[in-house]
Amino acid sequence: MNFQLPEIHISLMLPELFLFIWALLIITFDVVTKRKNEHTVGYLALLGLLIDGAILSVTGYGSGFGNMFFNDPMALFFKVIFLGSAFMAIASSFGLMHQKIVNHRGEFYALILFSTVGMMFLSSSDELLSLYIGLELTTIPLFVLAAFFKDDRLSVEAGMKYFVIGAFSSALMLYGISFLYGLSGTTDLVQMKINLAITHLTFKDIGVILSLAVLLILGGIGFKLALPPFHQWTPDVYEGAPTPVAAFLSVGSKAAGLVAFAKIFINGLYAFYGAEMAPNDWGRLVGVGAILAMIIGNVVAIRQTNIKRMLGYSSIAQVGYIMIGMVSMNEFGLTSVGFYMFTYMFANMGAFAVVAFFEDKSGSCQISSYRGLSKTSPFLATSLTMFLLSLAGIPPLAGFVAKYAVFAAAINMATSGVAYHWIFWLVGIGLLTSVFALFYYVNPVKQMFFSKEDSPYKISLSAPAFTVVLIGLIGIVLFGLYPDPILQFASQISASFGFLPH
Amino acid sequence: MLAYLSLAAILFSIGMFGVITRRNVIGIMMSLELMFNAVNINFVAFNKFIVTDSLLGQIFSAFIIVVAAAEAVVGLAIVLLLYRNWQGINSDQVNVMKW
Amino acid sequence: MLLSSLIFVPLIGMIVVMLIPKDKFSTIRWTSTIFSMIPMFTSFWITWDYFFNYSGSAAMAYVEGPFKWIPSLNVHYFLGVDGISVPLLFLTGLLSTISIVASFGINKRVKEYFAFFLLLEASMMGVFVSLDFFLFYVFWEIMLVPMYFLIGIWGGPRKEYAAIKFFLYTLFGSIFMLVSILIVYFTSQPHTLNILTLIKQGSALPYTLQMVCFIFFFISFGVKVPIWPLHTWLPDAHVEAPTAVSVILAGVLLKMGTYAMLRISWPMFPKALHSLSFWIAVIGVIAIIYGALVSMAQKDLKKLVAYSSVSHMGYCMVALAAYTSATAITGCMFQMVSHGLITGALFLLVGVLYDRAHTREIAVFGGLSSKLPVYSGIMLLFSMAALGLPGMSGFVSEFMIFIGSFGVLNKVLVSIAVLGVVLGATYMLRMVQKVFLGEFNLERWGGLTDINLREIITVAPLAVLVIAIGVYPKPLADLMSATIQHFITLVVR
Amino acid sequence: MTKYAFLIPLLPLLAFVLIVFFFRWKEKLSSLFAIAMIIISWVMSVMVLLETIARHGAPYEAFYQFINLPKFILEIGILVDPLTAVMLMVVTTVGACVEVYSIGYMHGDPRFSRFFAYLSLFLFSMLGLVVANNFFMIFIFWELVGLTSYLLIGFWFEKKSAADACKKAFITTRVGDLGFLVGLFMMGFYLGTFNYGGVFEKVAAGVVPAGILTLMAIFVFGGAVGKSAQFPLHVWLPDAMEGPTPVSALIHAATMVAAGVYLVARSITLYVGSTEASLVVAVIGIVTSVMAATIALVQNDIKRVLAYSTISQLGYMIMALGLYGYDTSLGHHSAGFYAGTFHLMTHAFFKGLLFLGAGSVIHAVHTNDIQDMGGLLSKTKITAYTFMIASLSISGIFPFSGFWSKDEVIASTGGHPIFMFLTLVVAFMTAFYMWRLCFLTFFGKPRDQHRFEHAHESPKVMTVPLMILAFLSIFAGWVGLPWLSNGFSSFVFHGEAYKTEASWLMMTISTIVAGSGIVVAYLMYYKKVISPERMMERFKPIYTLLYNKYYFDELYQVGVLNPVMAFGRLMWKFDAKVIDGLVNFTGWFTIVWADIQQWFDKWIIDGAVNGSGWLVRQGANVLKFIQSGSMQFYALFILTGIVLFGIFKFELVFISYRWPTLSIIFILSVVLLAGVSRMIQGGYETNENAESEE
Repeated sequence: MNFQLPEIHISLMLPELFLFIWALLIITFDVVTKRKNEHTVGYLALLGLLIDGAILSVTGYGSGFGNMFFNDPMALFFKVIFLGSAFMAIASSFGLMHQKIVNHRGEFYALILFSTVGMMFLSSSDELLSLYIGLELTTIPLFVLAAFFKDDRLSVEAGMKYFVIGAFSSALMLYGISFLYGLSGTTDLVQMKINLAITHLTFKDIGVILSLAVLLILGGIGFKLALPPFHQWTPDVYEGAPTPVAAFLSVGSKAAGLVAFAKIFINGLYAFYGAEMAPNDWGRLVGVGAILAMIIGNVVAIRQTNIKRMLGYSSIAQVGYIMIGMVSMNEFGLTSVGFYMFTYMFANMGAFAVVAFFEDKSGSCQISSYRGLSKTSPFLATSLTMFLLSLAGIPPLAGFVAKYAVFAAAINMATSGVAYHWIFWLVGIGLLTSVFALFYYVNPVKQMFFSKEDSPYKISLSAPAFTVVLIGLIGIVLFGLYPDPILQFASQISASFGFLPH
Repeated sequence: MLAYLSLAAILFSIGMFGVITRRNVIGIMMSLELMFNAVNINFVAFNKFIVTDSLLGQIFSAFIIVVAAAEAVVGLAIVLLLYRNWQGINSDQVNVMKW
Repeated sequence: MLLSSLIFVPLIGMIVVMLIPKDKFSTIRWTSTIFSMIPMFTSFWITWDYFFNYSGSAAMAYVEGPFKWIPSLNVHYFLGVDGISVPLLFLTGLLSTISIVASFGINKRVKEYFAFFLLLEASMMGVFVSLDFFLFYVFWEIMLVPMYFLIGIWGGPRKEYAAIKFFLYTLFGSIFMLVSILIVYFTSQPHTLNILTLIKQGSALPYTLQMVCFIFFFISFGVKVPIWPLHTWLPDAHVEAPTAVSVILAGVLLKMGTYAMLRISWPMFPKALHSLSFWIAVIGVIAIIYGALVSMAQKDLKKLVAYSSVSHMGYCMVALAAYTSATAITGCMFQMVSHGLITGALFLLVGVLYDRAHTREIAVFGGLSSKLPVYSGIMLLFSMAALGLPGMSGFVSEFMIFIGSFGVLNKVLVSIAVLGVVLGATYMLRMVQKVFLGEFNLERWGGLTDINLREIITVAPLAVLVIAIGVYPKPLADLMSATIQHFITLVVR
Repeated sequence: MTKYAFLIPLLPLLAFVLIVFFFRWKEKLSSLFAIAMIIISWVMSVMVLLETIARHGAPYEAFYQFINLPKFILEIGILVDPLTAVMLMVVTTVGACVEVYSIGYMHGDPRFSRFFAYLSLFLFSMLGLVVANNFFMIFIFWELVGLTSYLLIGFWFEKKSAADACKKAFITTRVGDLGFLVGLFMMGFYLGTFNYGGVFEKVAAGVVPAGILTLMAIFVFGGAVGKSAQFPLHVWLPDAMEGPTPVSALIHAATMVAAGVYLVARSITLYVGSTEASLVVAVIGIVTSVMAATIALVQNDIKRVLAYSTISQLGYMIMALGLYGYDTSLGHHSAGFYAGTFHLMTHAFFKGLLFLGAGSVIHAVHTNDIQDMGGLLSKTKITAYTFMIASLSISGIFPFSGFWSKDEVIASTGGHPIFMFLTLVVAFMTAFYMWRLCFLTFFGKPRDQHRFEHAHESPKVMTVPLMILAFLSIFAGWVGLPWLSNGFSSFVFHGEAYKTEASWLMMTISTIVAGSGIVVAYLMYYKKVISPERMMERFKPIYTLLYNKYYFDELYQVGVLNPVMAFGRLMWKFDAKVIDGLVNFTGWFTIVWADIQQWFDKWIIDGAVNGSGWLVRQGANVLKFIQSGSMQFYALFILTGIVLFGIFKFELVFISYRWPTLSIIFILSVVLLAGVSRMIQGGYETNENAESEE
């Protein structure tokens, strides 16, 4: 037992630290100024995120705290997504400040920022302990945010459900992690991979325990991802939670889950992926999950009448598509996942933002209440249409390129050998269900455009709201027509892992 | 060591059972704590018997205790809200949103 | 630049139209007319120039690119045309402008209508000129969106159903195409999405893989054509769509399916084609007979024309099955062009009648010849063209298809297909008789007015072309002969 | 002049175009222009004929390429040989007469100009057909003839009968064209060319196997059957008289029906090459002839009688041509070809005359029914006399032109006793019914006094053409006098010229037969020695059968039209319901599936499955249960998931590339699509319900 103080490299953690401090400042500011101006805090939070983005851009790669904190392209890429989704969530929540949240504005924003910090921390950790901490730091503020409307039964119910299921699944995951720790003797992911391979070669009979660990961890992360069969909280929580929070959940939290998944399963358990490791092969399990996700998400969404629930189911389905990219673990798989998540951020945040503005004005989330919106608020209607079409994967919007990339990765893997032919099933079901998906995605479009009478609501957008919608639109159009920079950036993720086939 | 692991497994199972069957939300939270503690036992046992050259497992369990406490705080707050809105903390009531 | 302008001028037009204030109807109309006329004249010029300078060889003309577009996905911006695509470009340019002029009567949400229409034109042009799979797919899909809105907003009583049905069917087909594209992409060495390169390599693929890809492509293109069991979107979409959109649907969209078969799946998977050609012919023959029989039972004028499209595209499928015969393939191209012209005109004319009478039911009319002589004359002309009367383009194409496929396919099968000629005459004449001949109901239809000048202007070019091709088809055949020769060498590998 | 023969068809086309686009509003100009054009054509035809005679029948050919494909060249061209020259002459002559006649007949019609436009188009088509130099081109004009006949028969489209008749004519002939088309495909496939010269050369050289040649010849003959109204496609011709009478004259005399005979004559080489095909042709010819003649015996409509007489005469020609092919293929010498073409020519003149005369009569009394006429001789002298000249000619009375040609037809049956007998029977019947017509129309007492009073002779423009045609009816046949060494037979021939010889015996027999026919008619309808009513009573069943034209129309209605229409409706139903069928199946399937679920899980009690749902809706209902809203249930579900995943160890078997699987995918995808479309349809139809359910 010889201790050696590791190099710290605190500058690597600068964005997280800054954001943390900024969040604290916001709470303080809110208390100090006695909540005079309803929007000041919000603008401050946005400012903080912008500054943080600037800091992020100058933070380099490298590792600190004895490999517990590790900045790699993946971390950087996903941090951009976290910041972006937090920015859009905050910007689209200005309408709430007006009526529903009067007394806790500072906390609201600060909690979002805290959660963002947790996500960023999570994406930088290369070690199970810090990963767990990051995950919890992400989740706990979200419990609170989900239940933020204290007098609204639905919101409280959402918070309660989210809390119970979240804690339950995190316990499951911890249990799994403890087995991994026991099998490998370390929590460092890279070291763990090596140790596990050695133990596996030495003792053939650890398979059962390992399988158990994999299953339990899958359960824990599947909760974050809303991957069936761990998905059921999603629609309920989305429906009950404040709309911007639901948006943030659907993008930020999901991206965090993806990072954790990539870290543990791809970086850590990669050796146990593949045909030769059939008993411990987690790829097919995830594949089945993805299939369930696409079927359940797309089919159930068809019957929804509440647009937030519909988007909830749609997000379940989207996870299915993302997971297709994840299980096709070639050089392109992670790239496509990264790119998918990136475009998904724009489209989904945009769609939720529009829903939020509409809800602020009309108080309704029913799809039928969107009737005739294209005549009174053409910009909003057109934007929502484009977001939904992007989610459905219609070219030339970014969602299409993302889907294309995911399926390309999958087919590349599937054609690479007979052992991977099962991936064809994923592709087939993914594509088929994407046809079903179109049906519910165009349902609001139909209401907005095809109806004869005018909508009773005329929605004028405030500046931040307009910004959010515009960012979303630019994102899906620009990265649909010119996705190359992002794809290049995303391709560094798998390059940084460096051990994938081909 | 097997004994420790078995204990942990039993505790964990009891916790899971409790989460699924308890009707009282407080009971559910207690069951959750049981599950966390089972994990802690696991970590400590592994640290004691297998990975003897570092204290990582014990540190991990310390962190878990802290996080679990934080979670309990948030959880109890939400339970309070629940009580305020439903005048009760029966988990079966909380199913307004479904389908 | 020429080919790019075909795509981008309508797009610019769309943006310009969107910037015009929405109550300036006539400005919007004329702006979009001008922006659709530019590509029309460009496509005319391309046809002219191609005929004199490039038609001697099968090489792609006016090639642009390949420029790198998305290097990470190996996607390029690559355009070019040959003898197969030039006539269809011509058709697209012409029909788009005609349709836009024909939709001057639209006065509900005018701005959106024309913006969508220009987007539609751009995507159709894109499909016919792109030589990169990704690009091709993108245009193929983009087109669905304006089409969905055009049917859904400006359509008839069951518009929503028709629109979503069209959308879902085509999307359903497209996913098969996507899978095949990716499979082909990853089996090529080095990986490429260049259609021309893939065609060269395609025949080297293993038989089973060819089969898979071929069938997948066949389904996806077949939905557009539409081949027989996948045709049920067509009557709904055609009937519910506004007139001009029906014209585009019948005139251009259906051709995209057969065009894609000629361009992509046929030369790329020759082995699969050899084994399946008989079944393709069977599907074609079924479509011919089935479409004709169903048209015969129709009570709605537009539905009759719609089902006749199923029948007419069946001829194309028969010709495509007889892929070794240059005559049949030329006939197929002729049929595509002539069906575009004839059916387009028929839809326009049905629209003219509908605008006045507000009904399309065959049974309520009768004896219109006496009150609307010019209209009836023009309608009669196109009906005759549709049933394959010599001297008009439909005859030339049908004749070539039959004579080409007779030597290659099962002779009994082709003879059955010839029955379609009689059935075609039957349903067309039945319609003409019920609507235009017989006694005129003066009380009910006394107020009908004859076709006006704008409407005549929209159908006149079509009539001229139909007769011109029917009387002197040689230039059109020469235009594509080299390409088709090359095509034959590709499919017979 | 022959070089410019292509102008002969083009001039009427010019007339058509100019009238339609420019002269439409000026009736006088339209009609005069059309007539001027056809007269110029006629002049040119005469010159072409003379030049051809001067060339001793050497053919002249010129063409341009219509379309050229690697293995195939389609061309458009002209071929002037004796047959063509004669036909040009006949068509333009009759055409010119008819057009002039129409000025009078159509006077006052609201669509006067249009009528002349159509007539010009009709003549253009027919002349084009005649000058064609290949089978492809003949087919083009063949169809155009069909179109224009459609327009002309349906000229008075307000009448339902006219509208029906024109459709019937077009579709019936189209059925025949189907055969022609298939014959063409075979020609194209086996011979690789459509040019007359090329085809005949190759056929003569024996390129084609005998069976194929027979099939080809029969298919080509199918076209002639349709156009020349041969059995069993003769039903359209009698109805075609719904058109204006000049049109009937044109159709029956020179244009449409002549086209079929012309086609057979033109492609006679095919029949010479195939004994069986010729036999078919000959048999169809004689059957048609007898059948039509018998029907004509009892009809009361003047134009209908004439129509059946046309069918009968056409059967003659066809039979003659068929017998020629039969005899020649067996190496015998035959007059058939010469007889057929000769009769075609003479028939054109006297049948044209008959129809124009009938038109004149109708113009006078405004009825078609001969029962309402009688004694018109005194009122309409020119019409009556010319009509009777034509009747004598068609009956084959010396020395009218019909005599000479009919004589040759009978001569061509030499060596075939049955044919000869039937031919003579037909000749007898022809004489009988023609003169029945004459006696009932022009002689005796007027049976409808009112009509008789108002009857009047037609104007000059109508009678002059009658007289011209009467002249031709008498003398046109003289070009084929058996004593002429350079007569018709040495001009129009196939292979080697037929040496005509006057067979006195034949002439005598045929004259006696024809004469006896006239005498019987005279006895029955003029002298009333034999009562027609008694005959009618005695042979009641036969009379009814004949009067109803052997029930062909009804047979086709019941046997062909109704089934096709019913089938079409069935198909449409199928189209609408195929989806339903598939969907019902999937619905049934999902219900079963849901039952299993029910058994599997006791919580599903009701609501989830009530049998109404479809695939997706059912699936959604099951999922509805899963999404129960209880968080503890969610936790349980998570656990269950983990356990199930644990159990999930079996290998997924991916489809191997085999193609039964693929076809299953194809079918499944169709089913799925159907299901989806059905579902969304249901969604739209029950949208209101669905929303109120929630």
